[in-house]
Amino acid sequence: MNLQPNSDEVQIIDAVASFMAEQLPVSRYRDLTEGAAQLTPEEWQKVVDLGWIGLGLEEQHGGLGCSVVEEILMFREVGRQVGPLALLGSVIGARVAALAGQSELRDSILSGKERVAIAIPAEVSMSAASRLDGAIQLFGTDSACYAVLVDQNGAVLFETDSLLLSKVPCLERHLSLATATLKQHTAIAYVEGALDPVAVRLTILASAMQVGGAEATRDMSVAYAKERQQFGQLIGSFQAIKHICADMAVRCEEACTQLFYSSLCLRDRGIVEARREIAATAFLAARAGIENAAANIQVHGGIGMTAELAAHWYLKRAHVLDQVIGNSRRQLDLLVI
Amino acid sequence: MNLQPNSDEVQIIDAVASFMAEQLPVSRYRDLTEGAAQLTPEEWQKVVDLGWIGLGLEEQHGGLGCSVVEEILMFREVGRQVGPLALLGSVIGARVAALAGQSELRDSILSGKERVAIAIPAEVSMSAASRLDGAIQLFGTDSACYAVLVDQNGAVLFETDSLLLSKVPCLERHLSLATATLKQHTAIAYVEGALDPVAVRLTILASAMQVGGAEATRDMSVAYAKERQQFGQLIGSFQAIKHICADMAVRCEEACTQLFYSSLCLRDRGIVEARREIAATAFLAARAGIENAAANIQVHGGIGMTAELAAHWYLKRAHVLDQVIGNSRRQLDLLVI
Amino acid sequence: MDLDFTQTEKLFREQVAAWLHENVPKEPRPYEGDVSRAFDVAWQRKMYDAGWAGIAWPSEFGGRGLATMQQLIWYEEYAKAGAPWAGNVFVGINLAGPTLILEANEDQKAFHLPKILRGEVTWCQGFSEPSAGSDLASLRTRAVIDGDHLVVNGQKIWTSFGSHAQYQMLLVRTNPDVPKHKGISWVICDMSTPGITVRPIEIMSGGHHFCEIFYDDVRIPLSNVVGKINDGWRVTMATLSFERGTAFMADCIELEKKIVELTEHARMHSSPLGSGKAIDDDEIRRRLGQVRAESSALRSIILAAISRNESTGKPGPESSIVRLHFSQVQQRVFKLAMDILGPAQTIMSELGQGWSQPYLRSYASSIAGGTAQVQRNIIGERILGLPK
Amino acid sequence: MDLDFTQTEKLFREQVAAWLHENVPKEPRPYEGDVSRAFDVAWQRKMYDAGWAGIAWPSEFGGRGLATMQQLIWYEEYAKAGAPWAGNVFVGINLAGPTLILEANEDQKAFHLPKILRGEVTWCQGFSEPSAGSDLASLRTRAVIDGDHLVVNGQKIWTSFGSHAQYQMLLVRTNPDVPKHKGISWVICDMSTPGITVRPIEIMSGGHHFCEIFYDDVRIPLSNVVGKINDGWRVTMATLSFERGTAFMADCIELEKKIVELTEHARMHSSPLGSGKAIDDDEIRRRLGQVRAESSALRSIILAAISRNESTGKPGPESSIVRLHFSQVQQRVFKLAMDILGPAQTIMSELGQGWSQPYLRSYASSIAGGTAQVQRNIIGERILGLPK
Repeated sequence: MNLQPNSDEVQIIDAVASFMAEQLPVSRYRDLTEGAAQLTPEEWQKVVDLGWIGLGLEEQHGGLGCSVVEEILMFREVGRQVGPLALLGSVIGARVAALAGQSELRDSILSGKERVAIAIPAEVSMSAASRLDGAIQLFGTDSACYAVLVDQNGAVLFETDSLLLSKVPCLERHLSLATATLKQHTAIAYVEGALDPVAVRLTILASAMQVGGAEATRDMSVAYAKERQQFGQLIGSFQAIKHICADMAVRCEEACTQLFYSSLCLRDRGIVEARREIAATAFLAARAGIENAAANIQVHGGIGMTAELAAHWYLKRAHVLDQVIGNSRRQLDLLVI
Repeated sequence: MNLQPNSDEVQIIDAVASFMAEQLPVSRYRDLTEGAAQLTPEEWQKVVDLGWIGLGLEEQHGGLGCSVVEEILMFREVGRQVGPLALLGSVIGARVAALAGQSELRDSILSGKERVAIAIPAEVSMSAASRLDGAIQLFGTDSACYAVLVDQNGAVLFETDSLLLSKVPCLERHLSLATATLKQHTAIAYVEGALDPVAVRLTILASAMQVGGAEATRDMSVAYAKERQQFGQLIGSFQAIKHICADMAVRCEEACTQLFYSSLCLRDRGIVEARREIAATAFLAARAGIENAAANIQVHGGIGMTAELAAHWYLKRAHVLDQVIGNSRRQLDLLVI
Repeated sequence: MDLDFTQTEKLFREQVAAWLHENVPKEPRPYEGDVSRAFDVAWQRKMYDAGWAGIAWPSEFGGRGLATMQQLIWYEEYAKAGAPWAGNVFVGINLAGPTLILEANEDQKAFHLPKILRGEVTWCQGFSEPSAGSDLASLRTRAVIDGDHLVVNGQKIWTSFGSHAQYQMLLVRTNPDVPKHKGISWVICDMSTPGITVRPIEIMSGGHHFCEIFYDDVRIPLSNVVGKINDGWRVTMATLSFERGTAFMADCIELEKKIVELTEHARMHSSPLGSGKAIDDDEIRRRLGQVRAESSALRSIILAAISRNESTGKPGPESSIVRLHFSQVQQRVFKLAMDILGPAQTIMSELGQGWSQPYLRSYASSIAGGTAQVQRNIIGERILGLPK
Repeated sequence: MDLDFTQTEKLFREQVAAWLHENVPKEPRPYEGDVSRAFDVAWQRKMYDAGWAGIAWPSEFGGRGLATMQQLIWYEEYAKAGAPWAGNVFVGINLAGPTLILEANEDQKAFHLPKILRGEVTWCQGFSEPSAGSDLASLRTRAVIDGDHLVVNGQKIWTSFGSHAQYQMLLVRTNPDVPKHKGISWVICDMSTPGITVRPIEIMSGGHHFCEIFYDDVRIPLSNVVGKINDGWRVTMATLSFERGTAFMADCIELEKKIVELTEHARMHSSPLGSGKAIDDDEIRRRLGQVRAESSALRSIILAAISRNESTGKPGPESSIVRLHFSQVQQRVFKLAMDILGPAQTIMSELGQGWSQPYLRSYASSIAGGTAQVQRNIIGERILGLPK
């Protein structure tokens, strides 16, 4: 029993972390004009070339054959830099295509040719089925012709080009967002919930991004508290700031260790035993993501509320991720029933 | 428009405060052995002699004819010393007897001859009616032959000597508590909710006690923070302690000003306009009562959790008062619907 | 204690309500930019012409010379009528004007006060600096006396509407060799003076009304110093004590309206946390009730503060309680709104509209004008008397 | 990372579970007093005789000499089997014993360790003082060398089971003229020595296991000093690092059981906040889910801390995270229980039983062993590296 990453795992962490820090750091958002896309085609190609889309997919499906454990370690580092949501859409999309036997589409996604938007029901009544009805919201439609919609009942992959998309501004300015209404829309690929729990995978990967974000904002606050002076002292010496940072650290420890534990459960003990653990992860990770992002803004004071500092991207992303998994607080019911 | 007590009101405040501080200070509980009653007959007589039971009752009913405003000012000071709950029972009991035309019983209560226990439903299903059914809890049965039960539907006064009372230990060790089951038990006096809102009166008076408690614990914490040294400094200079005290002060200000405002509403604008304001008071006062009591224990550290310091009596009383009014959080619905 | 208004006050309320009912602009206030300034000054001029500007200002400067209670009534009715936020004229009317009335000399008052009241000029605040933050008195913008002028060099930040203002209340360090509170002066700065550069700052909720201002050998006549030279900290304390004041009542009523609107929204829309309408969710409904209770208390707290001020004659440190409470309730309301919106929370609403943009905006309320941490220090030290 | 246990560990777990299943006392542990001590030492002796005492202690002193992982497995199975709290023997087994193993001389070890393990003696802690509180190192209890003895005068407080212990780990100031951390010694105090007075303190939840202890010219042989004289602070740090440790896993599993029990209660009883069962209330149900999630995380945090300790060899400041988290979750669970109980919350439950008494008891968990404020200081300074 060991909850410390081993050397192989550390290697993945380091590789993803250094690529993200060098190529896709959160600071890049500052220089993007309003309405610019999250990623250029060149940036996307770099991500694709690293093989991240297929990292956790079985080799027989064209993936690298790693497990969910490696996948959460990757997404945690991606989340630390508010990395591309398109990666999450494509990772889940490729999995749905693979499981539904759509190998051509799967390969297009793995090769980066097709990107996959993430769709969520705009009202809670909708549910995944082979024919879809209802209002949806889609994240990342600017360069995607496919979208994936996931819930407890299953996961569907469908084409978006026949849809009437209404673009709306997203909380994250560089993330394209559209609403659409589906009427008996045919799914290209449909995976029932019981076959492979795509919902669980989406939940834990999004949670990993939340954990990365929570850790990044903790680190930003701590670094600032060690350099910013007020009233002739480093602000980190004031308990009002120190204790905010301590609480951020506790939320990280809570969410991160539970993320590790639940991913190991999923890998080694199966979905039945892992389901509750992942529900706990989802709640704690979203709480850490949102509350640490908020605390980080407060620690930075005035500069924290500007668009110039990266702090707000973490807050916005934390809200988006929470909706991507259909609201982490709904998972609390799974822990009681 | 003025939310500062005028000189007549200050006189009431001072009179009650000084009697309580001299005759019935919270410190007296320390010396009472387990199982001792909250009040001796002599102490009760002193309270009766001051005319407090009839303070807010109309003169035609044998009261002093003051309004609910004077009554909340009195109960705030009583609450500041965790004063006798029997006073609340008798004030409400006298009102029910008066409104139901039971003038003899009313006079016995006003004269202190009969004390009135406060009954609450042990399960929420019960409701006030002229014949009572269901399980109840009674506070202060040790010297009372009557009990009053109040809810939205009305208020009833009934005899307790024919009941099979099961004594149970109360959170407040010196407060007698019993459970009983009523079977078509006949009320001696029944006042419908619409006639005179006894429930509203009970709610605001209990809230006044909560406010007094919240202010007392704030003051205890502030005083301790100014005298206790740790790490070579007064603990009040640590932000961790200072900010707890500041939050206590905010909760007091919130609850107390709303208590004043809502009592003025009830006096001058009537029940319809006051109802929502009193619901807000109930919630805020209970929150201040419970959270300040808890914070006060934390500020005092080890000594705060002993039975020797008065801190715990405030916490216990805050819980009891919250149940006496049927749970302040239920009042939140009144603010939405 | 009483909630009664005098006959005069009641009459005043009726007049205010009637006038506002007729005259409140029908079109929404533009959120920012030149158009918003034009809108704000036009509306100010309209109020001035009808005799509603400067209700508590002395009549010799064009005010009405009435009591705080009337001003409170004005703000209550103002918010109830849905009248627009003061925006560009706020600093002149609520901070600069009152400070000048108390501290300026006759020439300064005669020149500036009427212009402010008529909406001819707008003012901005030049207090905060990047390195000072909550520790306002540690400001570093230097002013050196050169003949009958001050020569100013330095930088200010968080200046609302700085791009559009004609004048600024500017704090400068005129003596660096004494303790920090003793070498500060409060000066009137004409924003068109050469050497001033204004750079708008974008904030996380969108919008650019905050600015950074750079001073490069900016020459300000010594006659623009308000109070004495190096006595600026005392003047500043007066300015800060006016911040919001009775105007808080308008914010409070605004917030109550938002809560009612949110409650209606919850009544009409599905719960993002389960089945049924949002309002049927026990947790959501109670949180709506809680913010409702807290906003009621906010009103009571403001009324109590005004009652206290009436007897003592000036605002006390209790304003920190109002400020802290307001920021907490406001942030809770908008956080609740995000939870009620569910998926739609990811859509950015227009500036000043809807819920998600104001939600982001609400993060400023525990930072701007002194962080929540600083407010708690003030409450602890100045109200409760705890050691520094 | 993995959750696997080795074959040896699995076998060990089976043996532990089987033995506990057969041997855990059927009768409940008496909450306090002589009867509780008798119960605790009998149960300790039973474990000792079966070879389960001192799983990670060196075999030369009667332990099993096994790894931390086995000790963790023991505590997991111990809690699952509903085995009783260690009570009177806790300090000896979990604090005094491990400290002596690390720091004591051979004579001290040979004399004390077997007695502790066999349950022949119980120990108590003499660290805290009334005026020291969270600032442990400022302790004032004086010890002066007189021949081959120390003569102790002073007072200790918050000594659990002080009335029933034979020995005490006692911190005394042996040099008042040096900085506070450098003049402290860690000594073994025989509680039957003349001059010692023990006064039980009643706490708010009832129960008297905390004591005040007064020392009036108490003579302790110099041979009872553990480590060197004036080197007690270093020894103390070792002692404190053992506090709880793997035993936290038992507390964690206990807490999980309470949450399950509370959930069942909520399923069976009416909601005190509305109609229907308590569990059907959206807010109550989510709060149950929340504490469930948090207690799961508590287990994960403990496992991660143990993994870290295994590689570094000793507990780090991360134990402050475990401690702070545990106290928060525990207090939330019991506060939720009070809310679910509704009217019945006003009935005081028996010592250690039900909900209201443990609710009151839970207030101690953010105070005892370092307040939540001190834990946050440690996390901020020693884990995050923030300035003092």
